[in-house]
Amino acid sequence: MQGVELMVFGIGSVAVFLSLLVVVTSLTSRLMTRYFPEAEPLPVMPRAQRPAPVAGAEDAQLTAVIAAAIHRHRAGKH
Amino acid sequence: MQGVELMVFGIGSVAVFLSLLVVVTSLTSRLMTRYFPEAEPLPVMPRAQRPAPVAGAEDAQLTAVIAAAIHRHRAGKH
Amino acid sequence: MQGVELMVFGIGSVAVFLSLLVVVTSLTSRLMTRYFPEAEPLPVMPRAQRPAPVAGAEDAQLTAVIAAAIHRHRAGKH
Amino acid sequence: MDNLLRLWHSTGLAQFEPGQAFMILVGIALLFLAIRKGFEPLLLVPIGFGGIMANIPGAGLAYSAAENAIYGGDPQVLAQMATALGANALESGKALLAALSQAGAAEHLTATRVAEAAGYADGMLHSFYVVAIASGVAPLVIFMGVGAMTDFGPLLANPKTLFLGAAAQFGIFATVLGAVGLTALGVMDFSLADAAAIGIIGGADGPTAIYVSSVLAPDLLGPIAVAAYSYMALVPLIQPPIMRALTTEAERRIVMTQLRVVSRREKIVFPLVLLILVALLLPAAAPLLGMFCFGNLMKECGVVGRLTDTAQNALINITTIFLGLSVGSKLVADKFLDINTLGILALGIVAFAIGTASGVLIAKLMNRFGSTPLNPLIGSAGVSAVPMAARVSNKLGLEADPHNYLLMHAMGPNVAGVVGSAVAAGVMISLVGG
Amino acid sequence: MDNLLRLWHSTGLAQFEPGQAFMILVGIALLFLAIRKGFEPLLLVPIGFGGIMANIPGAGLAYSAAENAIYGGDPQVLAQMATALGANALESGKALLAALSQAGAAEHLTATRVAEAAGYADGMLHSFYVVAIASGVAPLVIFMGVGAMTDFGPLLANPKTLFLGAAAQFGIFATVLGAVGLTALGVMDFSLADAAAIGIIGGADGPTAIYVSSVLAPDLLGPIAVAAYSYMALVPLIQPPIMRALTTEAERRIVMTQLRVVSRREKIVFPLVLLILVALLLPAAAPLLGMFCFGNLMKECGVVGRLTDTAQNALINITTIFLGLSVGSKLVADKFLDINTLGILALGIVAFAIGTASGVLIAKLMNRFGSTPLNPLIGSAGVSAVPMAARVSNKLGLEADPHNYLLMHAMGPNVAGVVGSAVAAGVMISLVGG
Amino acid sequence: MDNLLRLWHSTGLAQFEPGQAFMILVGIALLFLAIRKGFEPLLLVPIGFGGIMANIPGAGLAYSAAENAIYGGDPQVLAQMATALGANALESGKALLAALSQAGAAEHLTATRVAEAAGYADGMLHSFYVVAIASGVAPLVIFMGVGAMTDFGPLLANPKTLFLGAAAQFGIFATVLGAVGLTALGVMDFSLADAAAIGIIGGADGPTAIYVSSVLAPDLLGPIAVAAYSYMALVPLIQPPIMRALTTEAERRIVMTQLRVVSRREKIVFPLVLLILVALLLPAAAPLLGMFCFGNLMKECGVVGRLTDTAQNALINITTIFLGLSVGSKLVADKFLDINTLGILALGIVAFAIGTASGVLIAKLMNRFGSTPLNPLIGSAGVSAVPMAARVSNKLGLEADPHNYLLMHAMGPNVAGVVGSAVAAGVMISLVGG
Ligand code: NA
Ligand code: NA
Ligand code: NA
Repeated sequence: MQGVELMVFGIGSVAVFLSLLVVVTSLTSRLMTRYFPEAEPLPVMPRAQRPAPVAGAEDAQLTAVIAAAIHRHRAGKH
Repeated sequence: MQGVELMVFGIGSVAVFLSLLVVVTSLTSRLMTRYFPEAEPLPVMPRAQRPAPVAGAEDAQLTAVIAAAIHRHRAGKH
Repeated sequence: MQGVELMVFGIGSVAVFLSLLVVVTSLTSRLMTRYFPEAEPLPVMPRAQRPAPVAGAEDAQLTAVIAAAIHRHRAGKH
Repeated sequence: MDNLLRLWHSTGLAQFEPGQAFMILVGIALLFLAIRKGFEPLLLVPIGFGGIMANIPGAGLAYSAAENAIYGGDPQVLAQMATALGANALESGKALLAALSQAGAAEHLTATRVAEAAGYADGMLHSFYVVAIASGVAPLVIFMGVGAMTDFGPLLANPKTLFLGAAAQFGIFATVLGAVGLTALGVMDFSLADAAAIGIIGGADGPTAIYVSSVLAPDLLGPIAVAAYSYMALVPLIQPPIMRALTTEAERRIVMTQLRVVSRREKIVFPLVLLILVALLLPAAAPLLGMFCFGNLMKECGVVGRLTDTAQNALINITTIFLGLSVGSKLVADKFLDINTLGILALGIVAFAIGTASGVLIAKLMNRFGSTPLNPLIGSAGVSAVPMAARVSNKLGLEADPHNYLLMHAMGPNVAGVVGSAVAAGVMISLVGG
Repeated sequence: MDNLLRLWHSTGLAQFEPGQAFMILVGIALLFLAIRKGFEPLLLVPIGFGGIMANIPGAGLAYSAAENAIYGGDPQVLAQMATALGANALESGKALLAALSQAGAAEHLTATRVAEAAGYADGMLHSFYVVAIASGVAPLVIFMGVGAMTDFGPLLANPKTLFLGAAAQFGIFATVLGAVGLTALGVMDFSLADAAAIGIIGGADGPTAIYVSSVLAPDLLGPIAVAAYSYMALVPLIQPPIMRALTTEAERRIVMTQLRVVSRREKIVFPLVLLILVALLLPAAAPLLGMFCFGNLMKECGVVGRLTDTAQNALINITTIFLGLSVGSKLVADKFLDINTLGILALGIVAFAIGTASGVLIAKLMNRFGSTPLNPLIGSAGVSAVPMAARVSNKLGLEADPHNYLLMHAMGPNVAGVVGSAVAAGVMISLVGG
Repeated sequence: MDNLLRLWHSTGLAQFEPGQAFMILVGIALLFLAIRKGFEPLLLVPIGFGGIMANIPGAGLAYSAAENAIYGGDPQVLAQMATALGANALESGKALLAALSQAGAAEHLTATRVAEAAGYADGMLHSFYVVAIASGVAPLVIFMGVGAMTDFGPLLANPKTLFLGAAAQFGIFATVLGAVGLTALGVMDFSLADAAAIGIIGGADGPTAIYVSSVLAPDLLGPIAVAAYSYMALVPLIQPPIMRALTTEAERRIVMTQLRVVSRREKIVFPLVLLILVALLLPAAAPLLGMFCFGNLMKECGVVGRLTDTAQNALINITTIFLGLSVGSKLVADKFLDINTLGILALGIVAFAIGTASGVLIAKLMNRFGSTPLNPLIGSAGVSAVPMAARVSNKLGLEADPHNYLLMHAMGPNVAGVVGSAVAAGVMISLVGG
């Protein structure tokens, strides 16, 4: 296969593929907005997925850091 | 070795192992509470273990973020 | 090569290398402070390098966490 | 025209087989369950997606270079592969694949070199599988991370709950018997090693199941992992009816005495005690329980916070991504779609149910003959599936008495179940794999 | 005295060659551009530093054990290597290196064993290259991370912008033609596979360019990667003149209608739709687009936040470090300093310019014949180079009318350009590599 | 009954050997020191735990597949292994192990295939060792992370402190002489390469010591690493008496002039200057110092914050975990329990003491003949052990004069010591390893 053919088939394939993607995406979007409107809320990742045993420790540490930062902030250093 | 034997020896081994673990754990706990009560505090990981050279930068950034957040928070946007 | 030679050549090489480094470093520092004083500010990494799409979500979450922490902080638990 | 044909033949449409289409639907179903129903999403999203990628026709992502060469079907290459495998040069692709899977190490290497010389390469998912699972490393690293997230406090406060963790492993061994029985009856066709790997589904512990089946039955790894994670996600549906059937209202209302405080030092010493017991009695469980204890010691010792944090986050997350995709590679149609897969799914749920029942029954027994009251509902938590099973115990306790919080009491048997199934895994490997 | 001589011969000064000195300067120049000028520093800092390390004389960091043995020059070892490679024992080092690069897998292995027995080892950067790039894994992992950072919202709100992502890939294929033409004219010497790999520079997408050239033209990987990242950094300089030349003031002022809100579900379904289309039509693009879609699905599904976070941060950062150093290993003087490198740099910028122009021209066409107004400035964003190209579109829009914010509109073609060049990569691999 | 016996024989109790029990105690002792005494816990926790796991009888976690096959003791397999190794089929396990460790690459491969065909596999810790240390990659990645945490400001403000970093390396070379001497006297049995690797303990730099011994003396890696990290932890005990003995009260009170501010640019240029000096003079140090400078440049250049953050955290932590476990694998009884280990421990502390003394003495010399005052206490910081040694200098300074803060002044020689021992490592490898 030589250069010209590669160019023709190449850009052709890209165009065909992305055109199909336009069609399919538009169709999917239309179908979804009509038949599956976003009514039921999706399950959001529960906080529990983060390592539960350390969560307490982290919170405490974060609070301490924040408290210190607020203190410094109020003290007018920044 | 066939199925029945595998079952008998298998569940037997698991039971023996975990029973021993019950015994040893109970013993250890009793020994520790009696002879090594938690008097001396354990060395806690010093903050210095985190990369010291960047700590300052991080703190400053964190403080800035927090200050901004407090500001937004007070501005009543949330 | 035997022990004594290894010691002599070894410590010699280290000394020569580090002495050269002293000379070159001193020279570079002098050249830089004379000819390239720190006038133009260096480009600082733009925030955009962090994944832009999630930045909003992170900010919101951080603000929420901080607001909660402040609340707890004020409530006098710490 | 010739080029258009070539392009067409390289598309998936021209190569699609019904099995692949079906498995892509299975992958989408797993994603749906994970995303919409919240079924163990951390594993089922990568597994489901990996399953879809594995079944893309013509891409060969789940195959080794040698397999891809055989599927490629070039007659010349096939003849060379046949020679390398010591097979008849005229044999079909299917026969060559069989020859390949039974070839010794040396023939396999030669065949791989022939394939590579012909321009074929290992598929992406196959490479992930080799590095993450065939080496055994990914389940072990995940177990280290799980150890670094586990709090043995409730177990140490009440060590007898270890018996519940042992009882719930009965499901594992009963299922082995079932698998052997089905084979004896001619319904399925499982070797003893296969049966052992299938039984571990009843351990309700993903990394343990993957580790054991990577050692004892790599061909069944796909369905075993999918079954293990699916049933773990289904714990809130599978367990309650069994628990209700085996307990009386009065038993479910039993209030347990509050747990004592466990000192930092006891928590530091426990992983070492467990490790030494493993060293003395069950070396075959050393990799799994060793890494688990290592993670736990890092967490409890309090002086390597950097490492604990990484083990709990970056490292376990990276490993989970590649473990999931690697398991997905075993969902490739011509390996997954098999009557045995149905058998594995059926046996797996039986193992779960038996494990749950055994845990509850032994808890009843301990309550009857023990000195302190013990609510039988926490027995079901012994199957592990941390922390879902403990939450189920808690929920049923609250149903019976709105003030009876069992969560902390159920965490004891729950982490005992993790240890128990790792012990069971070691026993299996040492009895069957030796 | 003997020892002093030995020490002296082991220094770099005694072994320096002009090419190495020049390449170290090139490495320093890349670092300067990255640090002072902000040219894609995340990649160019590791590439530049890796390039300097690769050219340290005598260290052989970028060479394999076998290459290091040949450069070592011990006559006995050379003779053994020659035998292993089936070459004449009296041949020069250069001839042996050529024999090594053309040796089959078996001879290569034998030669490597000879080198290792003689005490030579793979250089550090060479090892990184083998693990990160030759295996194909690093660009794929980076693509997964990019997927996990990509928001397809603007594209889904206006799917027609996908046409702009397609149009901008014309630069890729035009450049292939250019490379083939230069070879036909005798100016350069590129095979068709080389030409295809060079063209991908026009895709303005680093990992895609590295992936394709690791498959089709590993020898050209160094200049191709450097060109791709350099020109991506130069987007704000390269694109504006072309955009201004091809559009009228009135066109640049066109205000586009606000984008509709895209629902969470559409965003979840899109990566699956794209993956299935790839499965049906273009299996050769499955690794790249599969990992990209996987990253995006993890982000959008919202139930695997831990994994998304790791894919966006720790994992992509680790991979970027080793990918950069590995690319740097290809900047070793005797592989990089070649007339072909100049050709690659020249063709790369032509590819960029043609891609930009095609995007703008097709956007003009779509504006003329479409029902909704479309500002041609967003066409140039179709080359990808996310998010730089979209910012350029926005900037030129604001120049023409201070109230015309095009950023969100340009993000559609911009991410379409990423998909488009991955599709083009798949087409290339399936047409040329098969 | 038969099964019970089989179970019993598979337990650790039936296979325990005294050496293993002793090494498990050593592992526990290391954990105790790390956790209770705070001895370099980031490394000693993984090393200690790895040491315990390595000595679990029957688990073979620290052995290769071939070693496990020999320890397995099946007569048929032993005979096959003997054939593969070209040894007498009737030889004992011990003789076969010796034959294995001296086998060429080809025989080793054949023996490994025999072992794998008989169902033996590499132990988990052995696999970690191969990937992390034998490849050389883990110490280099850690060195990159250390570079990304190092601030060369104090050194650049007072470059003469580099002489102190050079002086403290005298301990390394004096110890080499000691090791050679002990061998000449017949007390120990170290080759020149062994002696060089042992000397590096005096460099007080863990990754450098591991890197050098993985290149020059892999068999001694266990004791060398344990000695290096233990003595680094003991710096506050080892150094003060030497420092007090060699300095007068007046000298300890010397107040040093405040350090000038070092500009950002000087800090960016320094790693490049160092790298180029390495390129010109000492290519053998290029991997270690190259990665170190790369990490430092990433930190100082300020434009790749993502990568710096990962190099300082996730990446170095992951690597530390596996490096520690891998070092632990070298604590397996039959390799560690050797008279040479005692020699290594003794020589290591001598190296430390000589390095400390040399640093202090050269500092005294520089104070005497230099123009600016220099407190000799900062000389001991030249052994590296960052930042412990600098803190010791500071502490002794404050003891002599409560207002004399030496910390920042001591950081100069301290980081110079890191560079110095990496240079010494390069010299060793180029003189001995060539
Ligand atoms: Na379990
Ligand atoms: Na593109
Ligand atoms: Na040092």
